[in-house]
Amino acid sequence: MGKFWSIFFIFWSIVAVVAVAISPAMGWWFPTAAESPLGEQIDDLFFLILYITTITFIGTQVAMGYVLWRGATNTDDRAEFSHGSHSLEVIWTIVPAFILLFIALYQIPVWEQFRIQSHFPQDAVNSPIAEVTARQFEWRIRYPAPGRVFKGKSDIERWLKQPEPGDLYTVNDLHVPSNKPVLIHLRSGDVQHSFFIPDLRVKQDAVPGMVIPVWFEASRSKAYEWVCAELCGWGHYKMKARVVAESDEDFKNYLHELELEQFDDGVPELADSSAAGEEEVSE
Amino acid sequence: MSTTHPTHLDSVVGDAHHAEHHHELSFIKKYVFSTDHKMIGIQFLITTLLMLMVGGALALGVRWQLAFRWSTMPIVGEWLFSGEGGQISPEFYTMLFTMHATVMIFLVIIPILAGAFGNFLIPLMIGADDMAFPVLNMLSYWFMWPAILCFAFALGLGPESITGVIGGMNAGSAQGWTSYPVLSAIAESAPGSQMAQTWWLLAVTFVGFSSMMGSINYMTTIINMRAPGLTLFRMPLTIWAMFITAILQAFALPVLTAAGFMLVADRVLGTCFFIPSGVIVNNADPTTGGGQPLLWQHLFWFYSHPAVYIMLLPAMGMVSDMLSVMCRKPVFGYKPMVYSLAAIAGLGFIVWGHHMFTSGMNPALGMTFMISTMMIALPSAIKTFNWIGTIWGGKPQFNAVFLNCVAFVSLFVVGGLSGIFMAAVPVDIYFHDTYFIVAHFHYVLFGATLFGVFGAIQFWFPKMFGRMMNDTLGQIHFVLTFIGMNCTFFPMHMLGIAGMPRRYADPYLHPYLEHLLPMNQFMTISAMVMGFAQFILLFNFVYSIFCGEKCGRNPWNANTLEWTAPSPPGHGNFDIPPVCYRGPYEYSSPLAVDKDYLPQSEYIPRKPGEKPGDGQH
Amino acid sequence: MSHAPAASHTPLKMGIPIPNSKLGMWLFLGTEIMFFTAFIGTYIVCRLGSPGWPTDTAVTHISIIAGGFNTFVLLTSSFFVVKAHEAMVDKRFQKANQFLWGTFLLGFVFLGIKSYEYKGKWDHDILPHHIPETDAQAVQKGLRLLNDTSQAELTALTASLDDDAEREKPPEREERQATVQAEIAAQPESPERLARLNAYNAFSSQLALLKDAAQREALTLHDFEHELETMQANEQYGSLIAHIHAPHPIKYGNLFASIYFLITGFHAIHVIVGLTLFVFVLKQGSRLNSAWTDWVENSGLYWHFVDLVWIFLFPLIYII
Amino acid sequence: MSDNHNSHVNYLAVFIALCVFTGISVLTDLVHIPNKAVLAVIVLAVASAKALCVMAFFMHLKFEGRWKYVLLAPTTILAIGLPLALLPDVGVHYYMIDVPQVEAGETETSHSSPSAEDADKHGDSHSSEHEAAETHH
Ligand code: HEA
Ligand code: HEA
Ligand code: CUA
Ligand SMILES: [Cu+2]
Repeated sequence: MGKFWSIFFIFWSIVAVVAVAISPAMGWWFPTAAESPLGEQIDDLFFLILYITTITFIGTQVAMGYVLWRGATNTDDRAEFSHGSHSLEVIWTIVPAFILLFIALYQIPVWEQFRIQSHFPQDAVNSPIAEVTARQFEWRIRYPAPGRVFKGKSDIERWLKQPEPGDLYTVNDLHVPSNKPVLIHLRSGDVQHSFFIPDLRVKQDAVPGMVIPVWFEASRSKAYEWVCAELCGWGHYKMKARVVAESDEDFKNYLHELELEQFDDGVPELADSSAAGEEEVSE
Repeated sequence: MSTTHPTHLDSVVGDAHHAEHHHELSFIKKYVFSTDHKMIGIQFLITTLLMLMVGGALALGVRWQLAFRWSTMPIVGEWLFSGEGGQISPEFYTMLFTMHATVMIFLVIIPILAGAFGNFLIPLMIGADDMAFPVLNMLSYWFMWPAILCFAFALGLGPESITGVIGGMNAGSAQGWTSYPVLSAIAESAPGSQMAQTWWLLAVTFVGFSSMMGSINYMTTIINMRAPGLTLFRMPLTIWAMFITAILQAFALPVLTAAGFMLVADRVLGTCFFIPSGVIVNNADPTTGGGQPLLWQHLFWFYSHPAVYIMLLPAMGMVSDMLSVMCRKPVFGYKPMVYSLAAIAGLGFIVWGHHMFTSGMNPALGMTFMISTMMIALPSAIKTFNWIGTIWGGKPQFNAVFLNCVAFVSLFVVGGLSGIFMAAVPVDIYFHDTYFIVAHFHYVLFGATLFGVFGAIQFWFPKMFGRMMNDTLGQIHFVLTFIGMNCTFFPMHMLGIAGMPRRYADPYLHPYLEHLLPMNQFMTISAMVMGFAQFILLFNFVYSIFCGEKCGRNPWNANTLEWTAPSPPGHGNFDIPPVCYRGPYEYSSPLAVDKDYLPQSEYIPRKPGEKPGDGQH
Repeated sequence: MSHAPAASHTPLKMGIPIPNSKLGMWLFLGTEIMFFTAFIGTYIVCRLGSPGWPTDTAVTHISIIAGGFNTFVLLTSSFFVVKAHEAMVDKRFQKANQFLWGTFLLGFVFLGIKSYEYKGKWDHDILPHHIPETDAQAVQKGLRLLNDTSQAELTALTASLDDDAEREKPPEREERQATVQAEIAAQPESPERLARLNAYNAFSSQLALLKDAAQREALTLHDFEHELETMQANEQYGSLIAHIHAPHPIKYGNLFASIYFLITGFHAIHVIVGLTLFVFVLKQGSRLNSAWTDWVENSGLYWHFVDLVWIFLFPLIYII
Repeated sequence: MSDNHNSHVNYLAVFIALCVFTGISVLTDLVHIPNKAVLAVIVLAVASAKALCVMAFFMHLKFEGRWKYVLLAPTTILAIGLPLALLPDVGVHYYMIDVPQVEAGETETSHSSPSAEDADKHGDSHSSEHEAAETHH
């Protein structure tokens, strides 16, 4: 029986490794390879850790299988009488310590880029694309009026505190220019939500009472799926939205169309204050 | 003074009446409001096993929806949702996983480890006649019941007029077991945020009181009531683990209790600790306040991260003991094992922020938490390698106890290694709140802890009831559970990598997740197999209480003190007060001549000319 | 590790040389420290994170004198406990009994002063969820107060009607008002009641104007104060609303009140628990004997801890 | 047990010391120290001294064995560590926070009683003077 069980335990770990190995081919893997520079770094880090942990996993399981097998075939009278080994303890403390310390230090730059504000791409910081407010169960988007130029940090803060005439509003459909870092300001109108775009590997909780800047860069022009990743009530699963990354030109056109739509029927004096106001005569 | 222990007593069965004579206790005193730690331990064990069924049934509800979304649940569906035509509702789904986790964590894992095994084993293994505070001990069990009642109310059971939960189970508590405000603080935010959430918080407070009383009792008992000669470094690892767990509880739990009071106050007294101002939830009036939701997350995880180790350390200790007995070999590296337990506990206090990497916490703080989280893998590594070292060169008996222990180690490694991915902050940006997390914690909680518990039940059952559990049934239960568990939870890693968020009633609404439906169906079927397997455990347990093979004092030929007491021990535990002469793991010692073990209480007179100290560690 | 036979070396009792009960109490106090750490830590960080925290005692109605005196009361009671324990050890049980009574009574003095302070807060409506934090909220609250007064007056007027049937209040306010009007007008024999009704009518029409202005957002807090002053000076109905003060917005007032009541409330609960522990000893009266020494010591430890918490609460809440 | 030592303690002296400390705390309030930080340091130092007195003498810790360090050291570390760890997130704000009452105070004339204003570093002095003038017209 002992031999059977040794093989049983070895077998399960082989199945596990095989399952992971075939997963990409079976479609049980990342939805796509990361489509943002930061995401690529995250993926690299993921694979690095995957290799390290796979080796550790195989190592421990093989060791386990081996000692089990030896135990099952042990014909000695008695088990070995040993209370341990000091040098082994030292080895298996120091080796993992180095590996872990390495992983810990190696990842710091990626985290810095993603979250430390002084490492954010400054262009994106100076001209935020939009303010995104999560609500049960939708994402409300507010773009600054087309042509609105932010004069420094305090101007941005003013814009965040007070809606301005000329701001453009939509729901569940965020358009951003592709191939350059963009920054949104994330807030929540009611409970906690989380801004998650799987293909871009970005995720940031929207916390009531806080305005959190999030930057990302889409390296392809396409519509990305955008979901909510923090439990926000019964409709949590259906906060379905999309982020459309498109060329600069398309983005401009999009904003323009949005503007037309929004100021189409009335309140001309509001539209006046926006730079592109005069074009409305075409209607 | 009786020094050598009468091992021939092994053949004497059921000599418990020795102590029973002077205490003819009434039925109520003996089986219900008992102050005897063994009875309390068994009460805890049976209660938690029942709760395991409840938690498992809720889990199967979760799995049902994920595999066969919005379709009528078998058996219970018609009855639960007569209104919706038997169909599950999203509110109900959120309630399901919330209560599943709550029941599993607060009513199963924590009380089964500390309450059941802690209670039963501590006095026996340290050679004491009972706990330091038996009445407190009894109260700690009976505080579970108000908690269970409140959880039932939180689930939406119970008459509306009493509970105030309008809407039955669709209005059951549904904030996730983490209960993040503002969702959990403002009644308008979800159906489950109304009265049910207040009951939930109350229940957690009751569980907290129960654990608190237990932990103070355990600490006092272990510090002050050890048998003569049982120095700290002669204590079995189970006792060390229980001790350190109790310390974790004592320091971490009050913070959760305090935070729970604050949240209750926010809900019913109009305070605003966690509620910022100007929030308009579901068309309610804007809030007035100035509090911060992140504060709850910090306070909650300050408890709940140590709590995950509270849910693991005792199992680690028990597995170390069981492996040593089953392999007939001393634990490899006893002291490193003790120090790593302590290190896990110590580090466990400074890593809580790893649950908040994407929460909008200060990134510098996040970095600190990342480094400490990485470091906590170290003591775990030491333990893992020492377990393997313990098996190495042993003569293992491949019975159900041993298999469960090996599964513990094997699966703990998987769960631990997936923790490393999430400890890396950038990777956690992607993995946070996806099924990768769900995979991680089911591997550590189910794969490690529960397998440890299954082993421990099988191992100490003879001491509890004087009869052995059936080993064949045990092995069948083991295989089914092991396969079912891996088939259910291993694919969750892939779901996580595919970006499937957790707590989703219907993930397939999103095109990028549609193709994962078949895999989820496979997992659900595996979960059912695993659930079915638990009936074998149940049957084995009940059957063996009445019809198991009778056993003597020391059926496993083990060293620790509890095996010198009668099976089951009478009131006051030991007929011969034990004295301890050595550490607990002297298996296959050359000093033991006619047997391969050397009980802690067995005195070996020194042969002339022998150096002092040989063998009597 | 001990190598020799038990007879010579093995100690009979392992562990530390204090009784279980005392060890348990100390461990319990360790958990209590963490409990209050969560509260006090919350207070400190919220305070630091909220610029403009209310500190002015005129706004918060915190009385340093009351707090200082309470500190003194608790210190004295702690001193009495320790003397009581000393007396217990010396087997002077009567003495111990007296000291314990001292402690017990001082505990009540503490609670008395505390409730006096609470009352002060209550009277000024410094309660969580009651405090306006912006001008607009202050106006809203002022209007609410006026409205409440108007309602109460209407109810009183209804009650003053002697006809039982009329006293049953119709559901709608307007209807009720109409009934009362008609009823009183039909009773010219009681002129003071008629005057009261007229006053009420004048008041409620003025109030309606104010509400209307607030609805149009044309009522600043300053205007409101002014209006209130004028109304209070009105001889017809001024006395009705004389007791109303214009509410002031207090930035972070709600968080302040939340924390104040939570922390001091839980401290007070601990005081009550401590007093309960003493009741068991005091019940012994002249039967007090050395069996109770441990009890006195342990409940004393608990009491000192309660004192200790207050020692930190006093500067944190009252002074800083 | 340690009781034999206790009889040497002059509890009255300790008590008087504690009262004096309390007096100092109250005094610091009366003399109006303008700098809040200095005030906080002083009164907290006094409080810690008082706490030490109570623990050492009233709670007899001075006479207990080494276990007191084993118990109290970790407790103290955790008790200080928890607020410290909360500080970077709740005590200071790395991201902009959205606090209507403060914003309202900045745009409208905040009306709190004048003496509250000096404690309120963020209220701007212009508006408070302006408003004080208005209320007294
Ligand atoms: C028993 C319970 C238990 C245990 C023991 C652990 C152990 C660990 N956990 Fe886990 N965790 C949970 C229960 C547990 N966890 C739960 C319930 C949640 C989710 C809560 C929720 O959100 O609902 C969670 C969530 C969670 C998160 C948050 C994820 C998120 O929400 O974004 C993180 C992030 O760092 C994490 C990390 C770790 C780490 C690093 C360990 C380490 O302690 C693991 C260490 C062990 C090993 C690493 C394996 C053995 C070591 C070797 C074989 C040596 C060699 C290894 C290397 C060189 C790499 N856990
Ligand atoms: C100790 C803890 C523990 C244990 C043992 C389990 C056990 C199981 N868990 Fe759970 N789980 C958690 C702790 C645990 N879980 C936590 C903390 C969460 C997070 C919740 C949150 O997000 O807030 C979670 C969440 C969670 C989810 C994610 C839900 C979501 O995010 O949407 C899922 C999904 O599959 C799941 C499944 C299961 C399954 C199939 C089991 C199985 O292993 C259960 C098998 C056992 C049985 C089945 C018991 C035997 C039952 C019987 C013998 C009776 C049978 C009765 C009938 C058939 C009616 N769990
Ligand atoms: Cu929004 Cu989940
Ligand atoms: Cu954790």
